[in-house]
Amino acid sequence: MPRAVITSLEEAVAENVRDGDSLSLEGFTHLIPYAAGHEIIRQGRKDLTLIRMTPDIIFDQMIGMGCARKLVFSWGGNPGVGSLHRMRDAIERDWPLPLEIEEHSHGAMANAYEAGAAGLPCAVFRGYIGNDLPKVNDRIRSVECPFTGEKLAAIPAMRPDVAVIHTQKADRRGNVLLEGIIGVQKEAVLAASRSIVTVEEIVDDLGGGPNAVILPSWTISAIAAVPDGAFPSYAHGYYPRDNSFYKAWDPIARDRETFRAWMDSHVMQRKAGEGVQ
Amino acid sequence: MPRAVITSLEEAVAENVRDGDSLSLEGFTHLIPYAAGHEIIRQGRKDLTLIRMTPDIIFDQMIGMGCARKLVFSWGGNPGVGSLHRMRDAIERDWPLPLEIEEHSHGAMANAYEAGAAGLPCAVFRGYIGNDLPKVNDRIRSVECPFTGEKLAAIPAMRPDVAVIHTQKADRRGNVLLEGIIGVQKEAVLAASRSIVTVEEIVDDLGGGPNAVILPSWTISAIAAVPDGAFPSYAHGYYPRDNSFYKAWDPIARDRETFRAWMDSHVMQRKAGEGVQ
Amino acid sequence: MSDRGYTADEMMTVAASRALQNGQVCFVGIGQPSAAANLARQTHAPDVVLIYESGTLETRPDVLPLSIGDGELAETALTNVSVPEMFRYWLQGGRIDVGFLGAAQVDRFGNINTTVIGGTYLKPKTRLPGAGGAPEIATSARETFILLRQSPRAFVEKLDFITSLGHGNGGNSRAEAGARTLGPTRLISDLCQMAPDPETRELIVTTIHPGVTRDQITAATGWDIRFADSVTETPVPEPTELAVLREIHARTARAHAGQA
Amino acid sequence: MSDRGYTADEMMTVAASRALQNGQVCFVGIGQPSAAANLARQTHAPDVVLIYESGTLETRPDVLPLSIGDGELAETALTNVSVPEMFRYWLQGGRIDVGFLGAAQVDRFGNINTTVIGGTYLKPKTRLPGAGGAPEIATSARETFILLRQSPRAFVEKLDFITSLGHGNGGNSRAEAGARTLGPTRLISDLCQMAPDPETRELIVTTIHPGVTRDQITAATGWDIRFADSVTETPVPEPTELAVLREIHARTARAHAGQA
Repeated sequence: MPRAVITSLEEAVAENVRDGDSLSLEGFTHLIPYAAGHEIIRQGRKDLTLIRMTPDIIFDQMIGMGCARKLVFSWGGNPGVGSLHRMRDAIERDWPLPLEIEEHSHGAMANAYEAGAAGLPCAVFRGYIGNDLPKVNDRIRSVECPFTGEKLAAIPAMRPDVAVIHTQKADRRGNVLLEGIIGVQKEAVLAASRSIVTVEEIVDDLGGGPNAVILPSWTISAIAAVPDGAFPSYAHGYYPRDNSFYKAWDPIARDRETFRAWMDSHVMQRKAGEGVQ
Repeated sequence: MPRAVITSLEEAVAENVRDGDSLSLEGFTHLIPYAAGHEIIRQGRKDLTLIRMTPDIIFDQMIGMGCARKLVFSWGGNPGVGSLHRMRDAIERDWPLPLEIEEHSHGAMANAYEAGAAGLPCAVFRGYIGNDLPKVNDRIRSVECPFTGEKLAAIPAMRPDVAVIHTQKADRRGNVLLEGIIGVQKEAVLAASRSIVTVEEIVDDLGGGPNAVILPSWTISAIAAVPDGAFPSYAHGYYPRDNSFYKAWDPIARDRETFRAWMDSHVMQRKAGEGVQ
Repeated sequence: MSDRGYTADEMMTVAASRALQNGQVCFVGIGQPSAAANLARQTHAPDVVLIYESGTLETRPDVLPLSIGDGELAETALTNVSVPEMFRYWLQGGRIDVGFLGAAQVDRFGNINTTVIGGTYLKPKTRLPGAGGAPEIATSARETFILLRQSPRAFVEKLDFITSLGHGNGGNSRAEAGARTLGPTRLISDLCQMAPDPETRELIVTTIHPGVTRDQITAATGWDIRFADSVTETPVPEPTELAVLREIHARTARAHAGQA
Repeated sequence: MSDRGYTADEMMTVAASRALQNGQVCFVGIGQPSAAANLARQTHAPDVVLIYESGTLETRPDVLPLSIGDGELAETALTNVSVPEMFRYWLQGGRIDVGFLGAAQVDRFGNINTTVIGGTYLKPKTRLPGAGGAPEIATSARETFILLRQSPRAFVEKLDFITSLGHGNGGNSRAEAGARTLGPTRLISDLCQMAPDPETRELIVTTIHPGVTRDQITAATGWDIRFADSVTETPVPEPTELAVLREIHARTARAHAGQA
């Protein structure tokens, strides 16, 4: 297995993200790969299937900038604040483009990533009991336990073309450490055909304990050092979540013009990794 | 959920292990709960279904002392040394009692514990392809992926009555830390109805990192401090594996009389936690 | 704040807090469930175990999280596990005693909608955030408590979409759908508390918050709400409960303001 | 030791070591596979990644493990994962390039028995340790190498039990059984190396170790063994390879003796 290439964020995105890809950006509140998402917007990627359990501002921005054809998700909101206005505008009014959705529960998506990492064709779990989601999503099916006869939910394993995550550290060989709230990032990388990891810093020694959450170099395509690459989400041990940014996003995203102007000055006219602050 | 009771090894076994129970003792080379196994022998438990991926000397001893009715396993040998003579004597010549076996692969048992911890009725995985194990074990069945049509192996989830493990530390509230080779111990405890954890020591602060392998107090029935409780296997950070013991066991176990004499002097005439050295 | 010395929201949070018993393992959401669970932990239930779906096990936050994965939750947790492990071993594994659920809409059987309102599913009038962890919390936690401010728009005769199963169509229909747990055993609003009728499983009013009238409750409910034979008054918040709750909110406001 | 300056076991270990390429991810068993893989790592393949089924990822042991979960493996590993994760994410997940397999018996198609010999399954003449990780290594690793000392008792016409699938009944039968990987691409014994015929998938001799005759190989094989059209001599072990291998064994002996 080839080891990760340590490179720049521009190159990592240019080499690994293609128009039409299915693309998973994960991070459960913590370590959301904002800088990488912005670079994907800047490079003008189109027709993407965006996959994320909790699409938040980064997906609101990618959808609003016209990168997405389809969204796979399980909870789409601005946590503690309200709606994602760009996501809603796309679903409710096709702006800037129509957005197909594939909607799940968290339990289902977590299981689907796990099954993807485990090389299985589908995830089997106890879920989707008595609700309407299977009526609107034909990728929710069932299998019968051959011992008890219980009907269990089944959905296809998540196998994105590309997974993008942000973590605290990589070492110079390209091994990556995650700690704190680890979400489904390890599974997303293992489930994907290609992967990009942005990190706060590249160090000589990762310093994790004997059972630290580590992705070996040979499971990753490209690594780029991008300090503050998760801002306005947070990186445990580096910087806190900027809750005020999440609150400030609401009025920016409500209006198409305000949104486009903000993206132009804070993302499009900046360089990779420069941040939006 | 009730929290763990911190008690003596005698009481922990007396309260939680009953004749006829299915009983999982796990530990993959590392942290094998020898002292607890010896106490179960001393308390004269009978008719047990013993479950362990790698039955080694501790199960050889329990089988040879007549505790077991059935063995569920995936690799039964003395690692790097040879056969388990007491296990073979029971299977091949019904001594001291006939021993029913349910045989799996490691992959299957690991998945079955995982499914047990996950509350599922069965484990689904890609395994048992083209071999004879399904012909001799009717608990190996299959399900069809409802998306690809692939035939996947299924076996019942492991749900032992009792799980017994040994770890490095518990804190005074009864939370337990494991590190180093962690095997399937966490899954075994979560899959079981009751559980006993012996530990090298009880400390004020477990000292694990943010993602340490920890079993919360309310997932465990009883905890007992048993220093050297994994001897002759090892406890990462405490003492190494006594490879010479494993080699010395071979001639002891070859002969029924020698075996019984050794067990009498090293186990039966000693007290809980006193060790066999 | 009313002239009673506490707000309707405070009454609601305190009632929810009291419903948690010491030692229970509770799956918490952000917002009011988080306030209620942490109030319980800091008053009558010091050993209540709080779990957030981001993977934080047995967490003791000093300030309430704005999101489900705030750093405060990870730093005060006994340990953190992956999200797949959280949903497989801890929720589906049957280790949760109580799950808190919020909603945009609830019906008389405690079924919940957090998906879409109006229009069609594909072209809704209002697109809500969606399911999150709720569908599996609703069926895997031993029981659930629903927390929701009462209004005819929220307490509806018929849901636009069933995101999470409550008591289905009532009677035995929840179990027939395959659920093995109790479902909603309690609904706590800003006006009253409800519990399912033992036979029909319809939510009926069991306690009314001080100062609230039956007419107010009826007017705020989109279905023909029923009252239990022996409705009591919800005990008023104790001064200690209010003091602790307000201190939690004050600490939270200071902490979040500091992150500007 | 023969008068060639190395033993047949050393030739076998060196040949297995050379079969590993730098950068490959290798699932290692105890005994000779461990010696071969660590010899490769300390000679031509410094970046070979060694994984043991106990959960140790990318381990660099100084001494060979007596068991699959020795402390040395955990202490020198990049990290340790649980056994369920090892079998799900790393083996079944398709991350293993090469799996080493030992055996009690092998047949002409590289199928393996490590379960029972003689008698019946329930009352065998000899009860072997059983499957361990082999059945899933055999079908999930991209390819497997079989290491086994050659004798008519081990290289048999018909297995008493198929524990791990090789090329089935030959031809396309492995794929038809549902396996998606290459299976045994190489068998390394103390006498020779074999590889499957591209069409029939029967194992045929491709290189013969120095000093070994075709008759010796035929006599040590329980089936009518075939030789490739262009059989070559296995290159002799280099002095460096022998020096490194012997140093590994010496270190191992010292370390294990020290634990008495």
